[in-house]
Amino acid sequence: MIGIGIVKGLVQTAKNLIGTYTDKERLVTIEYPEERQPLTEATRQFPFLVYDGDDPMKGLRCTACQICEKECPPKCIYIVKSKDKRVDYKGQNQFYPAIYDIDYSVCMSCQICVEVCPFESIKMDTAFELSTADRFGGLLVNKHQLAKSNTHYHQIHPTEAAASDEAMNLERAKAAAKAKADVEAKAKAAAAKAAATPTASPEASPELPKPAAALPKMPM
Amino acid sequence: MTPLAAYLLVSALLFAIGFAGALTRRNSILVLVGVELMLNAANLNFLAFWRYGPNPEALTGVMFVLFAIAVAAAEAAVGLALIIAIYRHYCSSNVEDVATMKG
Amino acid sequence: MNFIFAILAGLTVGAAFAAMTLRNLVHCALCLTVSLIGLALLYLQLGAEFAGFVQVLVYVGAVAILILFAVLLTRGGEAPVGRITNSLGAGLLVAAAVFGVLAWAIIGSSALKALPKETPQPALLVKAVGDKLMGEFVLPLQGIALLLTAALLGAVVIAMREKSSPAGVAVDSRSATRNP
Amino acid sequence: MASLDQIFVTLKEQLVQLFPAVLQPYVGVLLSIVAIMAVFPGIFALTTVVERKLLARFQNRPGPNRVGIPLTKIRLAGFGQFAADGIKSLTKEDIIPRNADRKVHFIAPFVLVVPAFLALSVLPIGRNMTALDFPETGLLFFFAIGAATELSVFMAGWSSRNKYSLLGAMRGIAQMLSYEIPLILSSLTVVMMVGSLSLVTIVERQTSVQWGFFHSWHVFTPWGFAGFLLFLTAACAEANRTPFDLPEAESELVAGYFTEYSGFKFALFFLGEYLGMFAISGVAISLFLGGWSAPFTFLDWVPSWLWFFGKLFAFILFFIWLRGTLPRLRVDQLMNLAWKFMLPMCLLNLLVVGVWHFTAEWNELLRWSLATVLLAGPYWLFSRSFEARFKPRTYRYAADSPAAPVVAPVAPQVPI
Amino acid sequence: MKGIINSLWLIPALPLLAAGIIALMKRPQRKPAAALAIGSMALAFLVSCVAFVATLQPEAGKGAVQLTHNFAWFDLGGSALRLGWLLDPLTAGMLVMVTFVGSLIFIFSVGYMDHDENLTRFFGFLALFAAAMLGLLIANNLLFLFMCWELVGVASYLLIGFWFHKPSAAAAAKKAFITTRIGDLGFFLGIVWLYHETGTLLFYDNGAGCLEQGALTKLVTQTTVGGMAVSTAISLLLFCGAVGKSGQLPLHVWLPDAMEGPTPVSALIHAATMVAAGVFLVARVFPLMGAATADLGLEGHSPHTTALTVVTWVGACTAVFAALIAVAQNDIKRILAFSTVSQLGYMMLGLGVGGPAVGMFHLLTHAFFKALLFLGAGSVIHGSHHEQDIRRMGGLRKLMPITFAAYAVGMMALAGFPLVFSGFWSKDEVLHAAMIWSPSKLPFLLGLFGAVLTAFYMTRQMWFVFFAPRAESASSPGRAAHSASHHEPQGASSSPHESPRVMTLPLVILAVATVLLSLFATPVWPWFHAYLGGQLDHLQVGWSADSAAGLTMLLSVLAVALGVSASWRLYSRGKAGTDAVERLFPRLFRALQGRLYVDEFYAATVFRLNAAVAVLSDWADRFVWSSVVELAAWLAKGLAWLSRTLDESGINSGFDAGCVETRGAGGFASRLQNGQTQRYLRILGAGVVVLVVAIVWMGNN
Repeated sequence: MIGIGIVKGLVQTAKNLIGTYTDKERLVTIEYPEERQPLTEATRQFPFLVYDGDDPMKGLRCTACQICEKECPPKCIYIVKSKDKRVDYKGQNQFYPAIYDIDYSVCMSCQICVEVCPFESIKMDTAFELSTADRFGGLLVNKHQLAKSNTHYHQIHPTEAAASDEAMNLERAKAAAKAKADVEAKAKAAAAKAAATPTASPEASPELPKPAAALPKMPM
Repeated sequence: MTPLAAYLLVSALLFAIGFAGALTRRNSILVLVGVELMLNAANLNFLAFWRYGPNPEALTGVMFVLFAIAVAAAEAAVGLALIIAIYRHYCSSNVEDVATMKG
Repeated sequence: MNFIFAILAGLTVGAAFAAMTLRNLVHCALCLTVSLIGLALLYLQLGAEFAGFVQVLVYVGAVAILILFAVLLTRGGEAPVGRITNSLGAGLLVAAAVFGVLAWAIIGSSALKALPKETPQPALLVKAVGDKLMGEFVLPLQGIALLLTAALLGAVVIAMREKSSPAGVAVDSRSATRNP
Repeated sequence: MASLDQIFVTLKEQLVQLFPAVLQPYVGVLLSIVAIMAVFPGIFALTTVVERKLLARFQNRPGPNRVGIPLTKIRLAGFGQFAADGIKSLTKEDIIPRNADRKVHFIAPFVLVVPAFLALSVLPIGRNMTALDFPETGLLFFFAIGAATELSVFMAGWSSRNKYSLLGAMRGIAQMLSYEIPLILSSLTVVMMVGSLSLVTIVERQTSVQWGFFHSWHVFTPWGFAGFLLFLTAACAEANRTPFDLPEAESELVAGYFTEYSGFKFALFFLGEYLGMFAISGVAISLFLGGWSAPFTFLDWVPSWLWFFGKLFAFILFFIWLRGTLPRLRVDQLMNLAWKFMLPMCLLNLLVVGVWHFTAEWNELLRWSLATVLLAGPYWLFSRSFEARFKPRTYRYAADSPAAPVVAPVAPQVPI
Repeated sequence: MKGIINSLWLIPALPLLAAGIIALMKRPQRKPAAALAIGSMALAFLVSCVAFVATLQPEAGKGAVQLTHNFAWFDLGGSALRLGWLLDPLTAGMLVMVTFVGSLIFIFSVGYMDHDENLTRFFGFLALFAAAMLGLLIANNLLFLFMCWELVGVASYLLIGFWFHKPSAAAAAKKAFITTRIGDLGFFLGIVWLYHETGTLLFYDNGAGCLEQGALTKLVTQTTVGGMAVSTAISLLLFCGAVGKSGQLPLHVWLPDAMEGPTPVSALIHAATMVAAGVFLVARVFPLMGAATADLGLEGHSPHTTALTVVTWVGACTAVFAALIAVAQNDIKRILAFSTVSQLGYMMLGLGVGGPAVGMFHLLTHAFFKALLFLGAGSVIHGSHHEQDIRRMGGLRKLMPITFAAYAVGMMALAGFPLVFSGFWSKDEVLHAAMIWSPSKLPFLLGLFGAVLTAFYMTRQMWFVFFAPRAESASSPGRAAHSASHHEPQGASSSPHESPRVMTLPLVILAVATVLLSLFATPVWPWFHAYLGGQLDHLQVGWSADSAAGLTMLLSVLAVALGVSASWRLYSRGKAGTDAVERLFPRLFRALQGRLYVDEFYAATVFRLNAAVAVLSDWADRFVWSSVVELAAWLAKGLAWLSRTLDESGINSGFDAGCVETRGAGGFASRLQNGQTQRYLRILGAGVVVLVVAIVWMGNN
């Protein structure tokens, strides 16, 4: 019969109406600026650059290899390589970004840059309140704005950051071992030179780091 | 107090305007609009004569107007249906184009 | 000559004139509506409240909308290009002659002059209208009911889309009319 | 308490007395106009906020609760919203589409708002409080004025040169024309019983005392109850309120016929729609719910206008409630409801009123049961056959083709 | 008891209400619909019985009971349109018959239409049909009677075309509707004329009705064209309606075709309702028909007025004509249909020669046994899986014993087997009245011949259906198509079987009633005459008829014996597969089988005429009207040509100009009619101007 369903529906909504006053649990909305939902660890918004140490510009892990720039689907990353080199965390001499810009208004948060970065240098941030009065310039961020410390990274994604650190430590250890081996090899070579036998080559190959093992295990 | 003649003149003017429209416009809908105006002019006449006539209690004029309005509504419905049917057939609502029945 | 009457008459006649002269059909229909509202107000001036409101209800609420629908259904929404009138001179002449003759008859009528200039406002009671409709005018009322039903059915039948009428037929008949 | 009841009437008289005798009638009219133009838009402003808040509550949300007094921390539970909205719409850019018919586009909102005010003016909002009393034709005036709504909708939709607008307008006109018939037919029942078209008379007739303690509102009779429900449904459709909001249908037609309006003209459309809703609610109150009269005789001391506005608010709340509950109908369902269910029921109700009238001297119980059976039986039959039309749509071609397995294309029915 | 008149409206209202409720029901609600229809009919039967009892006690010295209840239907300003109910023996007898037979047919339908998916609709239509017929019976107003009459027509249209998916059924429905409309045109003209002459359409209204002394005297005394009395003319017009409805001679063609409907419908149409309406109409307006002399009473023998003479002759001719055709038909229902036409002819003959009592008694008895026969035929058809051709039946006597017994009773009643069958007495009475009819003896002889034929063809049918050796035709293609079209499961047992009890019970009841009814109008105890005439109080048991009656009885017994024995001899010796009569008179048989080519005759005359008129008007339109203007132009042209030759032969070159002008005038005249509405309107406007000027001018002077 027409009408019964309507009455049932009306009763249901009336329950909602009264329920929201008597039972605050019913209200699904959070009063946002005052109350906030704790962000989950999996939250990802836009990329940022990680630096170690205290000085953002000096500790920047980025080596301006430009892989992220090439891989970025919407092409929102712009990198200019520096002319000079400096020592990175592995102790190797690397370029660093003279300019590193990301246009947040174009970025689609796909996280591909993070996936491809071999240097654990670019990560996803959780900040989402990016509103600005200037919709062209305001969302174009440079490397000073992008640089965030490793501590920040640990705060927002603790598990992932730990894994990242571990991987880097491994790299560093390998680099150190390699350096040590190099030194030893040099010493040996010097000794071999002295002995005049070319036996150094088979020992050099296992020292190359395996790329698969080098990549950090992402927690996601 | 407006004299009866004023109403009658307005009615005549309205009639003439409707008539002129019905005579000269090419679109058949506007011919119908002209006819509606003429009908309404007649209605105004009826009411004016009812109001100023010798026997307003008889309500004859009002009755006539009410019936005329009902008939006009029917006429408009059928007329417009005809126009739409003609438009479907001839792809035109121009009165000149519908002359198949000419002698 | 009363001031309000002059305004209403001007509105009615002016709108009617616009309805018959404007180029865009929708504007014409809207002007017709204004003219009909003006007429309804004139009815109120005459003391026929009931007739006036019925006029608004039927004409503005139904007939005007019907005309607008018909305009849109016949693709009359855009202003037509080219000639909008047809033998303008002759038509205007005849219409003017009709008006002239009517006006002459009205002004020259001796019977009208014999009527009293001032009559009391007759009380138009709705109850009286109802009594008349159900008593003296019951047969016309039923006739009107029949007529309206017939008109309704007729309008539906006429305007119903013809099934499977090939497009060629319409084109043919049209070209046939063009070449007498 | 008669003084409180008549306080506005006396106030007006006092004010009018201050003017010279020549001007007095005009001043009286002007005062009424000012009162109407102040009170109802005020209610409108309040309603916009209340509607948003209540709708939110019906959906387990808190609703707007921020805007209060500017530059302070006072929030007023969000009731400052209407001022903010008003200022926003008044200061917004008034955009007219390039191809639009400028004149018609300009006039359309006024054609909606002015008749809405006129329609409000015939309502008896209290004892001796009617701005425009047509002793013979009040209700007819209301319906005649209502015809302008359709015109305005058409003008707005057509002049915008936007297919959504035109579609919305066509839907709107079709809907209003269809539902005007049940609307008028269901109010005719009251006219038949009272024998007058004047809303004032109709309300006064309902103030007579029945069974010692309550006023004989029409809704407390079988035909009145049925007529009230029919009127309510038709009124919902006439006011384009939610189960029947197809002309606006945000999810399909953007905003229907006023898609191309912005700023002040949009606000006018908004205002007009709400005023129309108030007017039609007011008529429903006057026809069926006893107008300004109290439900029980022992509540007569409450001022009459308070009753009227209380009932009006109840109506507004009910409309909001409906909007928070029911989903929108399909066009074919809408038309089926009007022509195949409401029209027969209205005609039947007219018959029942006739029966009621001619069985005045019967035993009350017999008369009641006769009328109830006459209404409820066909209602039951009609709605049984009618429900089939509201079943989930089956797709003929999908079902016919042997290749495609027949899958019910409709989601399982979720209890509301 | 007399108060029944105020609730007489219940009788048609009950089935009408049932029809209305059934109309709202859905297709699967079969049982409630059937129960509602049958229940309403049974209730109507009860009320009818009460009404019947009310008419049994005439007030002393006043003749038959005649109760009326008149009321104003609606006011037309000054005058009012008045309707009313009438209860007199004629109505009461018919009411009881219709409701009784109708109830039985309804019950039968439950079984017969069991397989049809539209049973609900069927019962709705049946109830409507019955309601219309009952309304017709109780009407005290010719207009109300006419309205119900038309409603009967509508309902019959719906029912005959019930299986509208069959083209033949749809065509038959249309044919029935249109053919009866032709008669109704005359009927309606008669009504209008009657109203014009008397100012009332009420039959009895305390002396002011149109069938009462005052009006009749007025009608009789006035004459119209050819010296015919107005009453005669009106009577003949009214009789037109009866001819159409009762399938009399020129308009009988629809009745056999109406067999396309379901068999219960045929039973209802042929027995109780539709065709009886025509006979009832004649009986109802009998005072008008017989109004020629000052003696307007019902007693004694019928007055010999022109109208009644026409009725007599039409009836007699129809009786023989249809009986002849029936001899050669092979469809079981069609034979019965033609026998109905024939029997209706007898009723008309009876009305014409003997007055209402004679005709109505035959109507009543016929209603019972014809319903019995039709239902029996339905049972046969149902039992033999929708086989209707009698040549493919045979031997059903053993297979369907109850049906056989009932059918035999009906057949003997129809054929007029003596003494215990009602048909014998009623037909005998008709023949008796015809025999003593003074103007001519020919109707009597025709009737007697018809009786022979009736016995002949009924025996033929009985033989073919029940006695003949069973023809093996299970695999005939026609039958397969039939059974497929009626949703019969193909693998069902193909041998005929007895029908279910819901179908045989009505048969038995009707058979018993057929026999019992013979008690009511024997010459020994002519109760029915007395009842109709309102003389129950001095009814005596005893031989009340004159000596001619004995002769008539003897003759009719002889006729029956002749018919039966001839038929039996011919057919029982004949070979299977062919018809005995066909072998004897092949050409005649074929003509009869073709129903004497009346349909073809109509096709050749009426339809042709119609087409010819259409062609003629088309021609006139094309060549006369549209060329009038052209003719003017041609005329002008001819003048021009004349003047040119004159000009050439003469000298006047200035004449040229005149010629051109004349041609121009012709062209102008033809150009006037150019299809441009606005130009016509302009001329109209100019005309208005001239008119107004003229009027004002004349008014001022």
